[in-house]
Amino acid sequence: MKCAVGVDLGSTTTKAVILDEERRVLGRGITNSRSNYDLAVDVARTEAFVAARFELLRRKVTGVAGEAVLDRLLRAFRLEQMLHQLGRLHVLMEEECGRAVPAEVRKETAAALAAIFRRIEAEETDAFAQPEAPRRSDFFRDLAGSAFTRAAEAYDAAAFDRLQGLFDKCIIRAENESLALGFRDHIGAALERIGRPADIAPAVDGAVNEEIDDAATVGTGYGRARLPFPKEQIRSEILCHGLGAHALFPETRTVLDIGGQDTKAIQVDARGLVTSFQMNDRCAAGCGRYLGYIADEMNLGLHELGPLAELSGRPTRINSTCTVFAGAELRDRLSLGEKREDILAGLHRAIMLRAMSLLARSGGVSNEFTFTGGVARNPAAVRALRELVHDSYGERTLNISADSIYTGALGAALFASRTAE
Amino acid sequence: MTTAPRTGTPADASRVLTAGIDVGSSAAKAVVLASENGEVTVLSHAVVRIRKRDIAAVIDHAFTSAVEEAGAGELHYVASTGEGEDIPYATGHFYGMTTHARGALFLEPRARSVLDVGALHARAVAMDGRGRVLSYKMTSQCASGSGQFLANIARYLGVSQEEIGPLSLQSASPEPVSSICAVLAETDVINMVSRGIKTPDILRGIHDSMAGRFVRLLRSLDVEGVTVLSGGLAGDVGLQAAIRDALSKEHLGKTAPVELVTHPLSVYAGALGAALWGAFRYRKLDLGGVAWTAKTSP
Amino acid sequence: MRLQEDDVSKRSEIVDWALGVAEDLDFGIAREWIAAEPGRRACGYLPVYAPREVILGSGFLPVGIHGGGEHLEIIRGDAFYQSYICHLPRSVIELAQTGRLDFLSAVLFPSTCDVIRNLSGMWKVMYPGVYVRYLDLPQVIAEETGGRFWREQLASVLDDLCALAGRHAAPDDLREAIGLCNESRRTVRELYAARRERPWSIPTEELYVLLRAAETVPVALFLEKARAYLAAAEVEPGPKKDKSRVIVTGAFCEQPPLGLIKTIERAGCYIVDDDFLLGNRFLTVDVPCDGDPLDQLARAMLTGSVKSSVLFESSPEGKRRLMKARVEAARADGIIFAAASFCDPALLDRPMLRAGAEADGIPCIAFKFSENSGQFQQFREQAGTFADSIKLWGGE
Amino acid sequence: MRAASKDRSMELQKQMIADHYKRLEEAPATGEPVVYTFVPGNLTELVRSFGALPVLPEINALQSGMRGKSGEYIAAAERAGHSEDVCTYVKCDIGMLASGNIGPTGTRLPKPDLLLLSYTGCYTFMKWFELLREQYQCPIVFLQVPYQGEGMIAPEHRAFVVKQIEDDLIPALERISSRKYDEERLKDALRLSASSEDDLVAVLESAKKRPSPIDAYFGAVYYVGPIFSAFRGTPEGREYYRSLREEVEERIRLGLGPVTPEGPLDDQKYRLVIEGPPNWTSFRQFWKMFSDERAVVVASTYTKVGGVYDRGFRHDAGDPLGTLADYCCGCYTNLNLPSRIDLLLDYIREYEADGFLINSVKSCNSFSAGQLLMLREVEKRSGIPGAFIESDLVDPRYFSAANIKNRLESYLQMLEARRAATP
Repeated sequence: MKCAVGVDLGSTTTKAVILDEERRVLGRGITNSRSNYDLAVDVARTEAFVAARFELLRRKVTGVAGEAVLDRLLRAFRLEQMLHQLGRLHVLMEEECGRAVPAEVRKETAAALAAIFRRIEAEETDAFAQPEAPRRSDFFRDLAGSAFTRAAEAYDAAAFDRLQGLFDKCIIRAENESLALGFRDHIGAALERIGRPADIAPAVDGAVNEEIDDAATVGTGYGRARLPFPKEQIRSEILCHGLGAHALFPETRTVLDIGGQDTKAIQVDARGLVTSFQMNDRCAAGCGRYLGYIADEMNLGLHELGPLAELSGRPTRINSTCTVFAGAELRDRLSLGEKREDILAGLHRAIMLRAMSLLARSGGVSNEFTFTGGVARNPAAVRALRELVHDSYGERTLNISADSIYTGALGAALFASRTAE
Repeated sequence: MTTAPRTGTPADASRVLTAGIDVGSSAAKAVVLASENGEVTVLSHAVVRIRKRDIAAVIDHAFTSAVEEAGAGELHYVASTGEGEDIPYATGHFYGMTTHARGALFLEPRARSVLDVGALHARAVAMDGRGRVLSYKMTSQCASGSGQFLANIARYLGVSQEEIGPLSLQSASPEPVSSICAVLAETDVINMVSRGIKTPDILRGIHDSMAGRFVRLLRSLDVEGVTVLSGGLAGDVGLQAAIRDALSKEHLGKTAPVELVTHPLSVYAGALGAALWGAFRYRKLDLGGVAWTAKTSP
Repeated sequence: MRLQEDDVSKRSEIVDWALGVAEDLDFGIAREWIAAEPGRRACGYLPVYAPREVILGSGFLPVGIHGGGEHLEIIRGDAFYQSYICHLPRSVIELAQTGRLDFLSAVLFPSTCDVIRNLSGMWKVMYPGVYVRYLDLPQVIAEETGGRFWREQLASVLDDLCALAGRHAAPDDLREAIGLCNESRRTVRELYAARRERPWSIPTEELYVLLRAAETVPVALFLEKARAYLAAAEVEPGPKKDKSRVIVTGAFCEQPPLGLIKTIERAGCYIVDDDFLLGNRFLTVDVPCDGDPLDQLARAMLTGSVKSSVLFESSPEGKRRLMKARVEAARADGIIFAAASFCDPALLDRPMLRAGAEADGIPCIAFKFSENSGQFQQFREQAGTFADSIKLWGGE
Repeated sequence: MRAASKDRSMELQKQMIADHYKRLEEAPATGEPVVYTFVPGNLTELVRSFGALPVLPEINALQSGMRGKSGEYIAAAERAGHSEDVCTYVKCDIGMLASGNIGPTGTRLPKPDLLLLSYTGCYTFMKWFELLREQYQCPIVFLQVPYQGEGMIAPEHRAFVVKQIEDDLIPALERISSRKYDEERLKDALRLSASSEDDLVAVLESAKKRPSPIDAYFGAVYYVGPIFSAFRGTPEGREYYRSLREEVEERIRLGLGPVTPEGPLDDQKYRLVIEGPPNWTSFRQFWKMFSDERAVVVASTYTKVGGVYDRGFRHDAGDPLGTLADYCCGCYTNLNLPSRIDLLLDYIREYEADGFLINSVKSCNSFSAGQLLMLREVEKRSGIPGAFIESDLVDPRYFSAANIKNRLESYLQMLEARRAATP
């Protein structure tokens, strides 16, 4: 089948969206942009095509088999991918251990590594065994990172620092290798793992062989200039976010997108065409990365921040929105005995205050309003935004889609599907 | 711990024991000094990293370990500096630039300025031959070029704090960092990696951009002669080299180029300065008695 | 003895009252005053100087708009200004956009700088219902040119306001207003003199909130509170501390957060002279109540206005000599140049003033703040180091 | 053929400037008095009628910016205690002074015999000359020029300026030149001014044609050079504008567009109106961003800072001092915000622009404070979206090419999408 692909190469994450001929979303893929854009694009596309094939599979077997079976297959597939990556990371760290770790502690370090990776693999397999999959990060770096740190804490400080050092060194290498993570690479093993249920096995084999032809691709986002596409296949992220938000919520007239290092306020008309926009300049204060620093500072996953802030009774007033100072301010206030959740709530509000002035500059919130970008997944950020918009513009419909992080890529895919015609 | 009432005079009044406690944003440092007819000896020094722990506890830890190592049963003056304003057992507080100037002068008598670089601040202080602050300049409320920023990049590159300096020294062709904002600069760095720039060149690029800022600070003070690098980043040999290069390139100093020196105790410059000023005040105000005795410690 | 306790409690009462008024972003007292009688109106003015006499003389309550301070959260205001423009106009617009200035039927924008000048045009666009007037202060001091020009300005403002109030401009109303303003300026001078003599008994954070309150309440009410405060400060002097005496200058338009004033005085300094809210003592002389009041006001402006960054310095030595004169008058040990970030008047003047001061061997430091600065560590370090050096080397 | 015809006026301008700076260098020897003054409200005809030579610090500053010198000059001024927050023209000028006062053509600039402040539509000018007075210890004449706060020149304000010219300026010029005020010489100069002004307006308004034969921003900053600086009311000035007008009329005849640094721009995709001064340190790079997208500027407000001639004002020999007063009060940054908004709206309509863009410079609050409201008002009243970009006059640290390019591209793609959607 013919399909259109949109790629959004952001400063922290890279997203891909695939549309079928009816411009229905066939698959989405995301990865952290890491330090190799071409690779990031490949990974995101691969992920999107994996999702696309699962979607095709789903369309085939609905009626024949239940959703549950497919979900299980998908989780099995993710597990296979994860184990594959962990295996590679382990190898890299063993090599580095042999190279960098002083001889006298090399053996014990290697042993510790083996034990830690055994433990992580066990954890992953157990997690798979659970009926419910917990909400977790999309990125191998985060998943492996938190699991590794948890396991490494069992060792004394010196060993811990050594292990953590090895991890920091090798994770970037692991990320920058192109590993075989495609549908065809792991679907077989995944199918075995769930015991080849008769009601989907044939369909799966079908899906493996199904041809998907990406007729047209359009790229956008912070790094779009680096995409190996001709000029006419590149669109400004402003236009893509406008069109994408319009596709998700046709009544939208205002779009706020908070990405890793830029914030955009966009006004669109009834056709999804951008009528005005504002974006931050020169300084990343109040952007998504800000929360990244806070998460690092607190040793939390990015996705854990919001829920914690939600517990706050009275948010602290935060002064500096300089991303790098955020960590310091957090420490100061903690030492003053302020509650973690109150400070976090304050930080979320501070970010949204910055966004509010961009919104106002772009023309305010006169009508239905859509919040997109990575930060839109954060409940505390959404709450702060909801309050502020209500206070300054009155009752407004605020749309947030679970897939809002894909809005730019969706817009790009829509542009692609137009050029395809 | 509480301040003891000043009772009697110590056995040997000519020998004054003082402690200096310097509380920074990432670590607390403490020193104990003995000064006797003009002779100053460093009896002990201790540094404890804060690492998300209760600061008061960290301070006590640094102070008590310094005192124990010095084997000091009593102190005539406990001087705080940096964030240490509220230490209950401190006799007096001196502000950061006052103490870094004095401490730097103690470590390097030829010094007429000090460059104090910490996790979140950088400041240049010019002083006279007695450690009196003549002028200063500090970076603004933006973390660009701060130690924290360097630490984040290093973490991303998988380089440990200790490795930063040595790696940076290996750089053949440093890669300039353009952005003003630390976060945007971080993206620059990510792009560098994607363009296959070597880690040493990236680190040196950052060191150079930091050095550029610091030298501009020094330049704005028109400093001459010798400057001491103090604060948390004083030990970073890559940064030292970058600053030396920048100093020679910028032709700082009207007669001879400004010379950057470091000292194994550079990290303690603030604490040393506080302890020295403590002794100075103890004599100037003729306080007599002791400010603190081991009996009153926890 | 009893009396003394009363005075002590009286003093803290006054300070609490002043703090409440100074931080009241809804201008409650001004609103009450208007509501008290039908037909009452208020006329706002921005820093630095506006002729309160003319406002009072046309029956309006003068209300100084000195920004939203540290407690106002800026949501709409930032949308009107780029990052490189000072903070005051953002918070002023925030106040207006949140309806907090809707009780003003007129607003005057003096020629303090281009930002406030352009704000007058923005006001015309955004609030067509309000009387908006840009007021060019006289920059040339000859009677024939500057004098005539300023008199024309005053006359037209007076006529416009009177027309707005549906009354005729009466010289006697204006004379009465002049008398009241003379009285108020004398009291401000007294307060400053008292602090200069006994800075330990009149902390600047108290003096400041009292004068900040004065900007938005009827003159009589201010006079009552100020006199009571002076009396109380006499009786209850407070402990004298070993601190250095400093002049804080450069904060005449956008006002420093109270926390900054406290920080400076807690870091070992007594502020013995400043230019906060400079408009309230912009005229250094009493304006004669006889003769033609507008002539008198114009003449006082030409001959008796304080040296400041908003008026052209006609004397070639003026900038170089100014700080030495102020230091001697206040018997200060040093100068803190505290300017609002991106404040053209203060920051463009600073190199001239500082060069002059340092040529006379006066210790100086300089930093920038904004009305909503929340972290004072940098200021504490600098003021503290300044105080340290005077503490350690004082008397040399 | 195009190159040749283009060159003539450029050559003339080059020559005029070279001669002028040469003459300035020799002034201390020849004894010709030197008057420093600013572009807006400059009284060139009057100054020259006393045989004095004008020096315009802003022009020197922007030239330093274009020659890549401003960075070091600004750094020098900031080392001397000037804040990073304030106008970079001032710091560039003071830094240049500290570095030997070598002008744009490599010749040394003479000390002023008089600092003539004849415009107060920019607050910074007042401080600039207070600062220069500290350096030069020379007399200042300060003419207060009332702002058009009420959107018009009040008769008493006009009279106020005339009186200052009579009482303060003319005597001062007589002192430094030891010449008597000669009204006939002034009138002759004013006649020359008026004719150059006619030609300039014809050139600027040629942008109403399609394709536009000129770029009314990047190109026009060169066109206004002579009339905004030392050459208004001079024969060589008039000569320049005559030949410039001929060249432009020739281009109209041939249906040609302007020649940009990237070559001719005949096929024009977007017609834009621009508010605010350009960035000088990356001037060509900035221009290229527009020409790459085939965008031509058809009208700009910056080319009116030295006089809003296209709204009808001409220097009038019939009322020499009155016309000078009107001129001072009438310059663009002396107009209040509502008037500036109206002017932008008129330009968008008269020049049939597809869009408008505000280049907001950090240095100049006189321009920049309020531009975000202007943006909103013009969008609301014209129904055309605007773009907003931030840079600076001569501070290389404040030109972020990537950001500006991204904004401009997004904006033009947006205009294109709207155009495609609305038949």
